[in-house]
Amino acid sequence: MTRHRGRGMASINYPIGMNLGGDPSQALVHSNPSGKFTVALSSIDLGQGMKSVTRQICAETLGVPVEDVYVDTADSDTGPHCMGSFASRGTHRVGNAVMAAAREARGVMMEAAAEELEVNAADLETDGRGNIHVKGAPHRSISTKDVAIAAQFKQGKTISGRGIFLVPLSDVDPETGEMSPATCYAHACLVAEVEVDDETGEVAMVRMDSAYELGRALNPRLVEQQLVGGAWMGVSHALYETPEPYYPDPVHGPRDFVEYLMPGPGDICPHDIAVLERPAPDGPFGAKGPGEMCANPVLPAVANAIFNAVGVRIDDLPITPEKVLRAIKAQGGARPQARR
Amino acid sequence: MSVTVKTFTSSSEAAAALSSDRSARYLGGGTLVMRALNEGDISISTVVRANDQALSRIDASGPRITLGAGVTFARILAERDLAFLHAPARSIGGPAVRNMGTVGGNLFAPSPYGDFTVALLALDATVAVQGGFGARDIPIEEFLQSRERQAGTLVLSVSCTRPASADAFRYRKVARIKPKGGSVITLAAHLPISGGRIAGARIALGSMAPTQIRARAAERALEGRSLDAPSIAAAASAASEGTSPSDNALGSAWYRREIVGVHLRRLLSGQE
Amino acid sequence: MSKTPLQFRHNGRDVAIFVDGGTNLLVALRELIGDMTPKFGCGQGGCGTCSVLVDGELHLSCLTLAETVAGRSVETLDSLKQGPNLHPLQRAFADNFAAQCGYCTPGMLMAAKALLDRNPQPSRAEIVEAISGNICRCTGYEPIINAILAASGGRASA
Amino acid sequence: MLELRKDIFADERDDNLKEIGKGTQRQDMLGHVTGTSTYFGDHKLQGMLHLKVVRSSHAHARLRRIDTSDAERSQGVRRVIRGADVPRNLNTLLSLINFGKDDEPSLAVDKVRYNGEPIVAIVADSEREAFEAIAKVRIDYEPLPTVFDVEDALKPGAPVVNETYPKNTFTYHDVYDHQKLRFGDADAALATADHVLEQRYQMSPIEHAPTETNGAIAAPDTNGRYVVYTSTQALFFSVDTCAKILDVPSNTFHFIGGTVGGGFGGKVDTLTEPLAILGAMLTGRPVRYVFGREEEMQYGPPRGAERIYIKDGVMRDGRIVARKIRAYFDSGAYTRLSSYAAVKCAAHLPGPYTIPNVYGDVYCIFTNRTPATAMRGFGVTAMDFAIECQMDKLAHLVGMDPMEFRILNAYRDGDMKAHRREAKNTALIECVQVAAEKAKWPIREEFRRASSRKDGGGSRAAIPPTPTESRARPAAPTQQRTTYDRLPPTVTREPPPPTPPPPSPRPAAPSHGATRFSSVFGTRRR
Repeated sequence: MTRHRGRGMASINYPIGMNLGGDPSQALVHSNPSGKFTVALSSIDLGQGMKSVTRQICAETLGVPVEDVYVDTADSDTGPHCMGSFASRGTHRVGNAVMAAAREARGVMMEAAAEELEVNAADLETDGRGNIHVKGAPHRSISTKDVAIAAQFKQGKTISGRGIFLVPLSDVDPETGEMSPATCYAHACLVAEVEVDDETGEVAMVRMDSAYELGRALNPRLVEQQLVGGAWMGVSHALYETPEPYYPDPVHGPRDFVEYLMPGPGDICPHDIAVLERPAPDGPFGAKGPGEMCANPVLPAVANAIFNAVGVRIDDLPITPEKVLRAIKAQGGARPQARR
Repeated sequence: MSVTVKTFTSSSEAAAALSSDRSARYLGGGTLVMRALNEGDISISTVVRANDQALSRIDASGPRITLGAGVTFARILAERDLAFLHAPARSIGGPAVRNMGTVGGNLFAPSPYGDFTVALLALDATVAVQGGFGARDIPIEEFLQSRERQAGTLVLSVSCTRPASADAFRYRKVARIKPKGGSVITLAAHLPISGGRIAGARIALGSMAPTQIRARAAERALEGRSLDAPSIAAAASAASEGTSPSDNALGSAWYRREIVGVHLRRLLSGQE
Repeated sequence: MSKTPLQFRHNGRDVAIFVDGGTNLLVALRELIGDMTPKFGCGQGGCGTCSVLVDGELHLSCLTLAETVAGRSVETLDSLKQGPNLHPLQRAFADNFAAQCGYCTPGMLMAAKALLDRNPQPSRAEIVEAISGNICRCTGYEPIINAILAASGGRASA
Repeated sequence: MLELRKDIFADERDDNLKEIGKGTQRQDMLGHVTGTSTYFGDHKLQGMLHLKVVRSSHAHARLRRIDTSDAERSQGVRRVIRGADVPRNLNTLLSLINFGKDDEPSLAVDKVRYNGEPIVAIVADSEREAFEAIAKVRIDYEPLPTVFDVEDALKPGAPVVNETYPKNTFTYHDVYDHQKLRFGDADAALATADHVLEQRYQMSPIEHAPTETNGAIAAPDTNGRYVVYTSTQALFFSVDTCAKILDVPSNTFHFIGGTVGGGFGGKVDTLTEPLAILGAMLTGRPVRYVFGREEEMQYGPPRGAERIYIKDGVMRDGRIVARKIRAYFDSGAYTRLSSYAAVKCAAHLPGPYTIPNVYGDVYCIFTNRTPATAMRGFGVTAMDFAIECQMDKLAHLVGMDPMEFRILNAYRDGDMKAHRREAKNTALIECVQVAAEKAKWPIREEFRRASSRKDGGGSRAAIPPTPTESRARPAAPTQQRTTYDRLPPTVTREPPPPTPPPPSPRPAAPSHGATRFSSVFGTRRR
């Protein structure tokens, strides 16, 4: 028997937004004369889905279909300031800014509709399909397109809104570290199962099961993208990656994708994910941010699974076959722990 | 100054152009020369090509096979008569690299590349080269040892004897990344059996020395014996003898020495 | 500086350009023809983002000396979409959310097309092999494998 | 496979929403699958020049002489840019939020501090010509001693990497070489714990490896402005950084980006924009500066290495009573963002657990390697690795199931966290429960019934007495004021408790055979 299976777990939390706050983001929302909306941002979509998630937030807040919203980013001449796409701040900070801008735009839209329908704006609601109607009287209705035309050409109103979201900067006490680092936290727990070859030290992923609490999954498909891809990156960090394979000695740095090791499509394993939603009081629709924290539980879960499989603790990342093999040899062979 | 591309219809003209110009490099599949140019290697100012059909010829009909230097790995994989070379060919790059990379280029690929050459070394291949002084055949081991001095010569083809059976030739590339990764170590073993005994054992290793090398101690442990657990164990324990692996981004010298015997044992005993 | 004339078929259309010595096909496509679908990822042959089909075979355009495609047919991602209709692979990639930053997507799609053109019903292992020269840093590969399975009529599950 | 567990915390949510919660297709998907999404590099400009940099071949060296005369005469070269050409050739990224001192030149002038540091930029008609000119730049180096290990860098007599920070540490609050976290009396609690476990953890650097490398294209525009296509992750961060370095108003620039081929934190540092713009300013032509892959891997900033020491006190029943942590962030030769990560890391201690005594010192250290920067999970990833490996060892030590051990120690609503804010909206316990269920990992009924919303607060909400450390405060701040020192520090008022007796050294006898721990292991106190 040279291959041993083991399971390990880890649980984590992760702060949402730039540590200590002080990281504003702004958004502008405006309607064209046909009742189609543009969100202008300077935020960056690196693949995480910034454009898509802010689009849904805007549509939901305005009460219009998502197809009627387009997110335009990033242009420093047209998009208002944003601190940037990092620190899990996109959904939370930018999302809130978009929500605020969309709320303001919605206010104008409802006022304009009220004028057309000759009712009080407070008595109106949107149907999410592009119409505004009197509560309880759906036949007294006007399309957002007609509202936009009326606002622009008849009433002389701009259906637009400005939004900013800022968590005020926290001080840090030099002596105790007392501070307000974040307003909300995402959570996760992950179980990794590995197979360890005790003659070569090679570790293969067998499967992962996880639970992530994210406030709210604004778009479950985008969340799934982050969690699946992020867990892959976690495996990669755990077992493969570094530009300094002999750190702290800086020699033999990889120069290409053959030398820089990341798991290939043949190294991946099944991953079953559960998503929990405990809304953050200050998140847009309760949302936190899944983008960064998704990788974090994987690293220790894999290390703990290796211990369970062969009884060695590797406390140096990445956990290369060499480190595993050295530890097994120092221990005098694999010592599988109780199966979990 | 941009690069000058010289294209010839015959390999001898190309060889002449290559040997007369220190800044000239022969362009095969492009995986080495084009990369060097992309990365700003200004020592190359002339790229030499040859459209000679002979360079891409495969002769796989008889007991001795010949592969033109320009034969790609994808073409080897498409050739049923070359089944014994499919494992090493498949271990090179991804599909695009296999469509481009050539047998001749692989002979020059620096570590951690050059896996196909490990197979050729175990097969006692002969390399046909054309230099400034005409064509000649060089045993592959000699070719590899003098590779630095072969820069001005053009490889025309490689030939080797077909293994007597599928079992007689085995190949394994140990990579961290699946299905495509750089070699931690690469092993190839040619074990002709005569009267139940191994006669002419050849074991070649990649990434165990500055160039591909033969594991002569392991060969000796098998020579004249039958392929059984004791002889395999003896070969495995001798596998690292005479090797001089180095540290690189894919693994350390220590690790390579530790696992070469394990993988040789697994290869010879047919284990995963 | 001397330039070399070069003619080839680009996505079914004949093109004629002049290239500097040593120009690779990726630069020729992007800077001389204006087809921005193949991307630069490494210039080393390691990432596959620049993958194109040359006479139907998957090649890395960054490692292809432009002159070597004279008279040959080069297909890029730009050739997949027929009018308003997405190619089944493009549709499957979208349906399976198989792109995040999108930068590797053109190369992945060309690698997938090269596979399905020869092997319309590949196994999962064959798909894994077919995309093994392409790096994706976002998705973890699973959605890409599922998309190719789906496009070939296979089941999109692990 | 993703399952939405709507049943959990359902009472805290209104799910009556129309667009939120739907798996709507990405706005950018059609562009991605048709190859029409436009990245910075997809902008083709007439007469574009190419910029490449000459990088240091030494990790630490004085620059005696830089001779670019041959390079200037090299064919196709339009401009050679030296440090003196950069209007403000010293910057630190977080100066935009007034944190830290300018410590990094755009182009090195008299000294290089890491292998690969840019020294000279060449703007040429083609990449090939830029490469040819690079080979003609002659640099006379005087090699200096190097330091690569974070703890070596702290030793007396260690080479000074970055003269802005002569102790090789970032300066916090004008006075400290690290960020502190103090909550309760960890030493006293360690002295009375049933077991004490001290361990060392290490994470090597990690490269972001986005498929698109860092890059920018800058071109002169009308009205004396410059349009800049960029791969940045933080558009205005880059705009303002360029405005500072190039000493022009920020509206000189029109930055366009937003569709980026992966970042993961590696495109925050504004690596290419300042020189690309400067090249455009000096030549009047569009200039493109894009990293090659080897440049990206070796000289693009990585997630920095971290070394972490954890010393925990745990009781036989599984309660962790003290956690002491010392962490070193390897910032490389310059600060970039590591200074910020260290504070974030301090805030993260002791992980998502309620531990009544926590002590943390987090350092940002300078070494002669490529400067580090942000990456996915910045400041937390390595610490979570350390904490969660440690948690597994502690569970093993006290003979508890690791899931149950997490639930026992998990933070709950109303608990006081070590950075002295109440825990709210917590959900660690539920995540552990659901993960256990999914993995068919049995946990006992009492742990299945636990809740983040129950049994927190009360005595767990108290801020425990915390000993103060005596130190002489300087009369006046000697360094640039940062956002962190705008208020006078609040000093904890409780008097220090009597010094606990030093723990008696015991032989490190492993209580089980399987593990070899490096230092104090399983020392029983009772």
